[in-house]
Amino acid sequence: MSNTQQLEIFIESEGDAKIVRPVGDIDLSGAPALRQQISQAQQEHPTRLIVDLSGVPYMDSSGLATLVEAMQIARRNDALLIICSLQDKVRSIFEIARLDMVFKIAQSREDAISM
Amino acid sequence: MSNTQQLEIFIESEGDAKIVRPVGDIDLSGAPALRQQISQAQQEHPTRLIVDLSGVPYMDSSGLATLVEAMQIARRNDALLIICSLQDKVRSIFEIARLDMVFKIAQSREDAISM
Amino acid sequence: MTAIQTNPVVRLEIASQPELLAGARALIAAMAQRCGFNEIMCGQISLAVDEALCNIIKHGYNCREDERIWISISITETEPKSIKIIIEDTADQIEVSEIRSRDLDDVRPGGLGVHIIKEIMDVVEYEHRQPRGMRLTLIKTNKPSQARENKEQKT
Amino acid sequence: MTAIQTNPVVRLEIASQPELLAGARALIAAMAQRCGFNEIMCGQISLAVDEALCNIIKHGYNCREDERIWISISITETEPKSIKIIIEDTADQIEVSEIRSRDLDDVRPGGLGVHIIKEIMDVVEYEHRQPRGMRLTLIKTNKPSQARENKEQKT
Ligand SMILES: Nc1ncnc2c1ncn2[C@@H]1O[C@H](COP(=O)(O)OP(=O)(O)O)[C@@H](O)[C@H]1O
Ligand SMILES: Nc1ncnc2c1ncn2[C@@H]1O[C@H](COP(=O)(O)OP(=O)(O)O)[C@@H](O)[C@H]1O
Repeated sequence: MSNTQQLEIFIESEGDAKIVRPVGDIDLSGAPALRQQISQAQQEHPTRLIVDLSGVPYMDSSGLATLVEAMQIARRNDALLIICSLQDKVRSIFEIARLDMVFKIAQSREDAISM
Repeated sequence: MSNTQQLEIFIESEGDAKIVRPVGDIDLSGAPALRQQISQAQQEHPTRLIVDLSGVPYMDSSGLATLVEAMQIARRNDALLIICSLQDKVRSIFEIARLDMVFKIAQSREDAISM
Repeated sequence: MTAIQTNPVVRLEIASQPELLAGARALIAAMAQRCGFNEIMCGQISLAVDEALCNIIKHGYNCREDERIWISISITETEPKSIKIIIEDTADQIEVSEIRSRDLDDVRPGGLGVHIIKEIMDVVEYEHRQPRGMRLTLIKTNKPSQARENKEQKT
Repeated sequence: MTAIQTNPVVRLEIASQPELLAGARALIAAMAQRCGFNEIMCGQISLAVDEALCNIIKHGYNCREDERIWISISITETEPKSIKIIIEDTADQIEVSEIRSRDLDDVRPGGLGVHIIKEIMDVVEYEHRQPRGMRLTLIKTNKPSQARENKEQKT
């Protein structure tokens, strides 16, 4: 009937990259948890922060705002923020918001790590 | 967001078996179309009628009623009615309605053909 | 009657059209998920509501498509979480005792909806509304540990 | 104002809680599907509604969770099919001209919702309700052949 999911957020490490992997819809109710997890990952000053969206079937502008904020913090920290593995529906909202050219977006997590 | 589907029904043949393959939700709005397609397939008096539910994520008692009626007609015609490839959610409603023992149910379409 | 005192957080009004069942199911499944039910249970709860709506359309409104049905949904804030769904119509009032499925062994098309609703939900209460129509209250509590027990008691 | 005369077939009332957005989206997507939109478009139409609801919760109700929002949905019976969604609240009335997104080139968190709504829907009309609150009318027509053209005109 519905494949909406309650949001879960996983934090993983690979080499010197920290990976934040949310699973579920990112909307106004889920964005604060994502913001908090990304901010926590950033406090460890990784040189590379990857947000893996493979498990995100839906995102609204609350999610986009969270990612824009994370990118600005990463820039101030001289860190690299890469978003990877967007599902088609989520890619289309990045395009509508004209953010597909603003973020570094990788096809896969492997690409994001070697980018 | 939602994987509800508008119902489509395909009629296929394999040897002397006729296969009715609905794709989408079978509820009060979709059941009449399924009933009509099954009844049409039965008018050709196949010895074996297979209803392939692999593409059906949801069925309510309107769908069950349609299948029970089809089974009764098949019996009168000395034909075999086999239901195959149930998704877990649909299997659970056959169980709730205690129809899992009433219908001939095959795991796969291959099994239904050789049964 | 019920222990749940929460105000309904969601109210849905639909025309009595079979084409609208899919929308009602999608809403119910998403609300059940908010209540922590797993995917199979969310599907079953929306099946129970679908069956109740089908019965109102078929028996209450004799398939007239310009009537209305109201569904209100509330979720308890405390654990174990429950979902309460109240379904109301303005159809002719019938004796509550007449609302029952056929004997399951007497296999024939139809006559399964009320059985399915009762198998799935913990509370299933039909009553007359004032001034007219029927009201059905459905409650399901998300108690993973007791789920099995309840089922065994019932069958 | 609009060519669509159909009575709303579905009315939804929700409390102003972010947790209820998922339910509203599921309902809208299922209704858009009834209108023949493909999966991507159904997702986008429910995104547009989600953005409008977020704005009411954030700006209209300042994140108070005990307020109400009403959504009514109608679908035309004739081809090309359209879905019309009216969203109403009882928040303070603001000048319609103040409802606009930031300049897209000035990248910063937020300020994208209204832009997203306007990109997705064909008609986006804000107005004051009587006696209070705002009303937003959203319409999307399912014209596969013209979809591309519309988009090009707009951008
Ligand atoms: N909402 C309702 N209004 C009037 N009668 C109802 C309603 N729901 C159920 N009933 C009665 O209960 C009977 C059993 O319903 P059900 O188990 O769903 O099977 P079916 O709808 O296939 O007959 C119906 O035949 C009908 O007489
Ligand atoms: N429903 C509403 N009620 C009041 N103000 C609104 C509403 N919707 C939008 N606005 C105004 O329009 C502005 C732009 O909204 P939007 O593009 O969604 O970005 P954001 O919500 O991130 O600020 C908001 O900042 C607000 O001032």
